[in-house]
Amino acid sequence: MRIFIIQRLSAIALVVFLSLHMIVVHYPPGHLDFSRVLERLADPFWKAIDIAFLFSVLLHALAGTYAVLTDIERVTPLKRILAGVLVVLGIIGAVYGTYTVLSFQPPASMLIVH
Amino acid sequence: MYKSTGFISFFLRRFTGLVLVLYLGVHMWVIGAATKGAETFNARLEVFESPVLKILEILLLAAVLYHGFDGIRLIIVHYFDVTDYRKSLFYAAFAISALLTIVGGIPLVLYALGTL
Amino acid sequence: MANCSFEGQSVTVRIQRFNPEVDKKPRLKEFVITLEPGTTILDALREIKNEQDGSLTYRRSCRHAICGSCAMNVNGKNMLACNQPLKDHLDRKGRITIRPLPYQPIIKDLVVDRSVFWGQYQRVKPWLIPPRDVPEKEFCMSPEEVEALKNAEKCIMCGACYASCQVIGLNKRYIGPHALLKAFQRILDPRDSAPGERLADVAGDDGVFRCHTIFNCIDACPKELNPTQAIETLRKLAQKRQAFDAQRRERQKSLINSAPIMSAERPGV
Amino acid sequence: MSDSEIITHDIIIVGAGLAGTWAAMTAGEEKLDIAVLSKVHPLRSHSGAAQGGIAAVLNNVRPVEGTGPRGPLEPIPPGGEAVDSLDLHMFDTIKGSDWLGDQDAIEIMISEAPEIIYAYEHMGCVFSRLPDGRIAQRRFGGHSAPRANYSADYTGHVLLHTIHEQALRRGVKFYSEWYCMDLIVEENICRGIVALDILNGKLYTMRAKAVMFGTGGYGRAWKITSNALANTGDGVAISYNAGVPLMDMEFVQFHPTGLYQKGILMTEACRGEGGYLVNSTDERFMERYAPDKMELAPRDLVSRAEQMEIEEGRGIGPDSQGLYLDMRHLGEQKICERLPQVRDLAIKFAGVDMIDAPVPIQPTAHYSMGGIPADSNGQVIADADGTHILGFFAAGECACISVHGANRLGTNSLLGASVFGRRAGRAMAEFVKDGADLQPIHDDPLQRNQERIKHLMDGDPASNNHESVSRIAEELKGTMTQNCGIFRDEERLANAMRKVNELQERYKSARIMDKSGRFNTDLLEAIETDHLLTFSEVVVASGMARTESRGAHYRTDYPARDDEDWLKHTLAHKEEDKPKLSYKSVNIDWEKFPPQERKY
Ligand SMILES: Cc1cc2nc3c(=O)[nH]c(=O)nc-3n(C[C@H](O)[C@H](O)[C@H](O)COP(=O)(O)OP(=O)(O)OC[C@H]3O[C@@H](n4cnc5c(N)ncnc54)[C@H](O)[C@@H]3O)c2cc1C
Ligand code: HEM
Ligand code: SF4
Ligand code: F3S
Ligand code: FES
Repeated sequence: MRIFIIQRLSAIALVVFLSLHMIVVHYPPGHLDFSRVLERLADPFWKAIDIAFLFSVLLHALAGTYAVLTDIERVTPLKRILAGVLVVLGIIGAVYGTYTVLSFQPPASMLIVH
Repeated sequence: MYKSTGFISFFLRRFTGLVLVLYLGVHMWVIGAATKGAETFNARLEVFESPVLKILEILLLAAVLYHGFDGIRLIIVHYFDVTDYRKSLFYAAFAISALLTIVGGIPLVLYALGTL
Repeated sequence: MANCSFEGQSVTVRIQRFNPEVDKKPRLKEFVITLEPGTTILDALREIKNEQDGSLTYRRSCRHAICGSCAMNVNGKNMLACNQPLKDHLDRKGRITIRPLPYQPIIKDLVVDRSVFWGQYQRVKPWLIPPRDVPEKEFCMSPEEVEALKNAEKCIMCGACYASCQVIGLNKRYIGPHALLKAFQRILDPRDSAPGERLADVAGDDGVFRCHTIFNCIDACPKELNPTQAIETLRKLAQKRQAFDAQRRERQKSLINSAPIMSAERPGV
Repeated sequence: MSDSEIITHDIIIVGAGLAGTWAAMTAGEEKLDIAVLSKVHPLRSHSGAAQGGIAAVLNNVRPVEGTGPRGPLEPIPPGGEAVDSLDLHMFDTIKGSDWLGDQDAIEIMISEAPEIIYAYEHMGCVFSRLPDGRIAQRRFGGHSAPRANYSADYTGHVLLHTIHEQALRRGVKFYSEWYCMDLIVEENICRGIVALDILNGKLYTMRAKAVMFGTGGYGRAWKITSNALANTGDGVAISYNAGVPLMDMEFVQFHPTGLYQKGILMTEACRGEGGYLVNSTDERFMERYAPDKMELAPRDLVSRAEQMEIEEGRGIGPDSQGLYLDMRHLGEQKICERLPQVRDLAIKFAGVDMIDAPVPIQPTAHYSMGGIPADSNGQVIADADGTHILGFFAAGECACISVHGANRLGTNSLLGASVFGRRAGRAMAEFVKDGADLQPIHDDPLQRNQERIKHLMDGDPASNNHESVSRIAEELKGTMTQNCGIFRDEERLANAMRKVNELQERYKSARIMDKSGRFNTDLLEAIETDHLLTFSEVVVASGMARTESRGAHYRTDYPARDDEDWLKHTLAHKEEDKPKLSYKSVNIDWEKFPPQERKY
């Protein structure tokens, strides 16, 4: 039940975030680079949104993977291990992703590029 | 496997879901380059800006769209008593995602052609 | 669909044969029969068994869609053999292909081992658990309460739904649409006194949340029942289990109080 | 096919229809070790096919005043005056039975009826209801008040599922898809049965302190029948072979409305709800046969009227053997609400939607009044004096407790199966608790049945002419329909007897095609055909002897009822391969319900 609810709630969140993401980031398709991303992410509000997006997509993706795998009968006995692995993956993903988002700072490196 | 529209929708949803998870991994790795500085980031991103991969991105777009609309369809079924319209709902989700894939695909193709 | 042009002519019935004691793997065998008007698929099987090959094995009893014995897979779809005119299922060349229900071990030819299917049926405790005190006469269920059961009591346990659900194909621990429909019937019945426990069970790992809304079960059901909607209802109720349970207790009190009470502990109740 | 394994239980019940399951559930309350055998999965038992309803006097509805016997019904308001009574139900049943029913048993059945209905309701049975929540009731043929309690038109289905579930709840052990082949009775004491595990073809001796048969009816001996393919009268034939007599076997009910050429039942509720019967000249012919009750006269009468119309050339269809059941005036809503299943059946099997066309029908073999003689506790008796066959019980359609006499009223049989199933369950539990013991078996029944199977597989070694079992069965059904059907006479019955004997002879050199042990339905059908032949002989012999017309047994050469000579039950014992007939008196309350002329 919990997985199911997580899956639906994150899905609803994703509808919003993903649409936003596609419209803002990827359209119109043009050359994408650090600076363009940075322009947007300079605003902490956008950072927050991206982090929320990241969390919901991770929840959704990992819950989804869990659902897909536990549907297979042979995996059922291993579901605790599987859940553990996925949670760890999730935490790594979340930390790494947050770190990524936060690293879009206008730091020295950027000044060097331009 | 028992063949039916139900199965097609289920299979596509699963398949696209898993493809998206894999993509998510790759995507995070690419963006993750930002932690190593703008240069690495741009370099890694550059790979994905190649025309071939841009065309492949259409498939990705199709996957996201289908998976998303199919997901919305399911959520509608959960909260409204609409099982009688199950076939129409599936066709609708499929049609909308196909349409949007085309709409969204054109700029991608143009872009790919442009950079060629 | 209806192809009347074969009436009076010979048609080909392809049947999957398999006896695991002697055969390595299933094979299709062709039989040719003459299509009489009004022949059902079951009639065709009977004719083949009586006239051509007595070893052809299938289950049947009532031959009018009420006992649930004869569900099988015809041209890839699950249905009852006894209420389907043969002519509706012939292809342009006058052929029909009959296989056993999928996802279950084959005992012989079209007979499958349903033990897991029945096991799931028993697992949801298909019986009503009446309250300790019952009225002297009937419980006066309201028309809305009867309506809410959605005719689930019509289910003949034919298994057409079960064997069409891909989740069953993947995982036999899944309770399955037939048993979840039964659970639904019990949970929604105001006379049942254990809806909370039932909801807890079907909300578990193998229950309603394992269903991926594939809808095959609705399409396969010969009784036009709707296991998917039943599952959706249970999913919603499972999320407010305690409240539902409390509400049921209240309702039951009023059901019993509206009529003279007697203790349930009498024989036959 | 060997392994002589022995299985032991306190009580073994053969048959998982309403009768068998009620018995199992009731005895199951006593913490005894109970097993139920069924040749089909219990939920596939034929009880589930019953459509119309189950009778009991509840007084929930009444006809709207001043609208006559076929007018609309309305709920009786709380405290309103009752229109129905136990006595009325009894009288209807006795009259329906043409006074051949045993009135003590009838009284028991009818007075336990309301309680049985409430028990079903409390166990979760989904009945159709009145707006205020009480159980709805409808009219049925031969009943003078609306007392058929129903669940749309799949009443038997919900009853069977309800009771099966409750038996599971009480931990009854079901041997599903086991076939009972033989009954072991020595010196009037029942010692067990021989059964075949259909799945792997193994034979077992099953011993028990008490054995009960609830094996259902024998309608499959007729060509046009409403009965399931499994209703081959196994229990009846097996008992007969084991030396138990059979009672009143000549009484076989033909239902007036089987689907034309298919025999599939269009429930009597069709007429109960107001349907008409019409012949080829568009006439409601029942006006001439039962001006008062019209279509709702009892079944024997209506079927005879139909057959008369057919024989006088007013039938419909290619062979003029059909008539019409016209439901159109009831309107779509009523049909869809009350008769959804039969509407669907007519669409599927006859291509007719009863909402806008009349349904072609014809009389169909439906119910077996005769069977294993038993008293009102299901205790089987061995002779006219009521000597018990110790440890052997029977209830349901296979039994002849004689509540239905010469003709059963619709909805009374689900009731009978339930009431007497329950009583038999109680009686068995008492019998076992009173110290009944497992009895030794001297004979070797296992061996006998192994040979029986082997013989069918190998055929007659002395002859190379191998008969086809299905052909024998077909010919039997043909002759029974033609010569032992609705109208009978000396000559037809003699023909039938000759044919049955010929077929019995031919059966000896029958050989089956499937030689495997696993799920061998070819073998089962062969054994079932053997059983058909066995009891058909008794039906014909009993019918030939009874030179009167009573209830469902109608002799054109003796068209009148003859209470002087024939107000008695027929008992048939197996003797040197010929049934030996004797007679048993009918239990009648001469004060209250003396025989009268039967007119509707
Ligand atoms: C189409 C139809 C409609 C009917 N409608 C009504 C109605 O509306 N109202 C009414 O009151 N009555 C109705 N009846 C009659 C009623 O259904 C039956 O009389 C009643 O159900 C019989 O119940 P039973 O328990 O005796 O036997 P069944 O339900 O027939 O059960 C027989 C059981 O015995 C088992 N069995 C038989 N032989 C063997 C064997 N050799 N070995 C192992 N197991 C065996 C079978 O598997 C089965 O479980 C109808 C009958 C028919 C045919
Ligand atoms: C608009 C966005 C999305 C919506 C509305 C959505 C909706 C859903 C829903 C409702 C399910 C549950 C299906 C089920 O239980 O049968 C699901 C499953 C899944 N989703 Fe998404 N999703 C979206 C985006 C994504 C993305 C971006 C990913 C990948 C990163 C993803 C990966 C998955 C996976 C792996 C599953 C499990 C597959 C399955 O159960 O069939 N989804 N999605
Ligand atoms: S729900 Fe329908 S398909 Fe499934 S077992 Fe019941 S009747 Fe058969
Ligand atoms: S087919 Fe299976 S997945 Fe759910 S909707 Fe039906 S049970
Ligand atoms: S034979 Fe009973 S459902 Fe088909």
